[in-house]
Amino acid sequence: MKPFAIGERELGPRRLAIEIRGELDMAVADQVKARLRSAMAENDEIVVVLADCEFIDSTGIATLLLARNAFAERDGRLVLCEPTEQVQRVLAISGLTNDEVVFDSLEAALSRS
Amino acid sequence: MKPFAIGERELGPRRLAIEIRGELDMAVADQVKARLRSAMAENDEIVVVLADCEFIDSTGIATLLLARNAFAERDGRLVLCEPTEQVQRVLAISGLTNDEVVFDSLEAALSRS
Amino acid sequence: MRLPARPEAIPTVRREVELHALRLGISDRGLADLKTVVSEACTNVVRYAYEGEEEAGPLEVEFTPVADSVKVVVRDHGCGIAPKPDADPSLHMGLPLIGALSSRFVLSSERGAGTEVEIHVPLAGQPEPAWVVDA
Amino acid sequence: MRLPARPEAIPTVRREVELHALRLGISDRGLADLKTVVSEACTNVVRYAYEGEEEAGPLEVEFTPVADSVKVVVRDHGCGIAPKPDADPSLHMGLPLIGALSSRFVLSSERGAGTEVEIHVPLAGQPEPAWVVDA
Ligand SMILES: Nc1ncnc2c1ncn2[C@@H]1O[C@H](COP(=O)(O)OP(=O)(O)O)[C@@H](O)[C@H]1O
Ligand SMILES: Nc1ncnc2c1ncn2[C@@H]1O[C@H](COP(=O)(O)OP(=O)(O)O)[C@@H](O)[C@H]1O
Repeated sequence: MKPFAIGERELGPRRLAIEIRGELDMAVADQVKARLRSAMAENDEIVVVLADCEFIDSTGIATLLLARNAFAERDGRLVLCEPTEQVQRVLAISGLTNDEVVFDSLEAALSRS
Repeated sequence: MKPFAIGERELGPRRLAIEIRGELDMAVADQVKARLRSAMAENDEIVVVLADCEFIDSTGIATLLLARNAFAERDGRLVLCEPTEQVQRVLAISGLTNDEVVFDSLEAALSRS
Repeated sequence: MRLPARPEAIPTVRREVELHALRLGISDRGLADLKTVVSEACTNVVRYAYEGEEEAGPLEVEFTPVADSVKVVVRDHGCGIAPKPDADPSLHMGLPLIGALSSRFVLSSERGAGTEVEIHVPLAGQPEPAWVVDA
Repeated sequence: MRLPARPEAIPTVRREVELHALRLGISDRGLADLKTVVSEACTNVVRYAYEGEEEAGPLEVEFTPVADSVKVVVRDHGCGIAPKPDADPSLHMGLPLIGALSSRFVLSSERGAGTEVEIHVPLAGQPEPAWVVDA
């Protein structure tokens, strides 16, 4: 199990990748929320990279989607990419994968923007 | 038990009272939705009078509140008044009575506009 | 009682349950609560249980007096509790209202086989929950 | 297992349940499903069961192997299932996910006394539901 961590990587002007490592649940949701909030203040596009996110539950998904909705209201774009198997499964069962929200790769996420 | 019916009463220019009689549930939700939609097209303020609404469930409440939200987006105002005991109880338990949504009387509903 | 799970079944079940409960001398509040929880449980069956199937499957309802309460069982042979991403928007108040207006309830869901909810409503009705009294 | 119902209890319970399940030779998918349903049930206890109380009450978890499945019971002694108008916004996916990722579950709620959910997860994990396969 990877310990929880949030990484950031600039992708270009006002474009940021946020990498979630470990497990995204209620125990860390406030940290993620705060980090997304400050990232949203300084960017127009955010890609949340989930390649090292080993676990998510509905609270974790809600944290990402509520940020996405708030960002969209001021024309920001937040998408997810590279979900691990458990994350992909929970997103699919929740009916959240046919939206323009989840992408296989960072490239795919960016090319749609 | 009163049979289901929807009545209308003009309260002034672009101001309408809609009276719900009988039981508001999934069996009649589409009728109510359609009636509210056309009323919303022709008014700026709608008061839904529930004095003769003997029963409501969460589907009935959702029908009214979703119309209210859609109307609010184009600056319309939809409020409820004169809930019967069962309606008041369900609204209260759902946490919907402290909003500026439900009023004891038609006069109170209008005086707040 | 066994009816096709269609919207018009919901008031029919409420009516039937009301007749039974009145014979037991239920209070006004108890009756209001009973009708509300029955309506919520039946609506879930109509709305969710057979989603995507060509024909509406059965909605089954049983009514049993138990001491100072009535027990109502609402059952379907549908998909079991599952996410319904394509359903109409709802307030998500169905089960919470059933919980608030009953003394206890038991929900059993079997994947692909159906859902059953057993609800106990006191003839006297539930007291108001604290957050309503406070308001 | 009995812990105070606070957010940090949720990963602790997942970890503990994972250790038990691995000893039973659970599949990767079964383990993922098990962790998800346990996380949803525990989150509900942390978020809702003791809302408005000064101190977090207990979160109780039991784990039992049953044939080709594991049975997990998550219990609280809180308010019982009820509307939570002041709660943070949620996706309302907790129970639906529990239903989709288990073979069956039973939820028992007693007003003012608490909630218990008993969840059965096959060691092999659930197949994908039809609407995911179709997509
Ligand atoms: N009889 C059923 N069959 C299948 N799924 C159900 C059934 N009842 C409830 N559900 C699922 O459980 C969720 C929660 O139920 P409830 O709180 O009553 O919902 P709502 O108020 O959103 O209709 C529903 O949104 C639906 O996904
Ligand atoms: N342990 C519990 N104690 C009290 N209320 C609960 C509990 N679990 C669930 N609830 C209530 O039941 C509702 C439905 O549960 P769930 O589908 O898991 O919800 P959500 O995904 O919205 O958190 C919750 O919104 C809450 O009102």
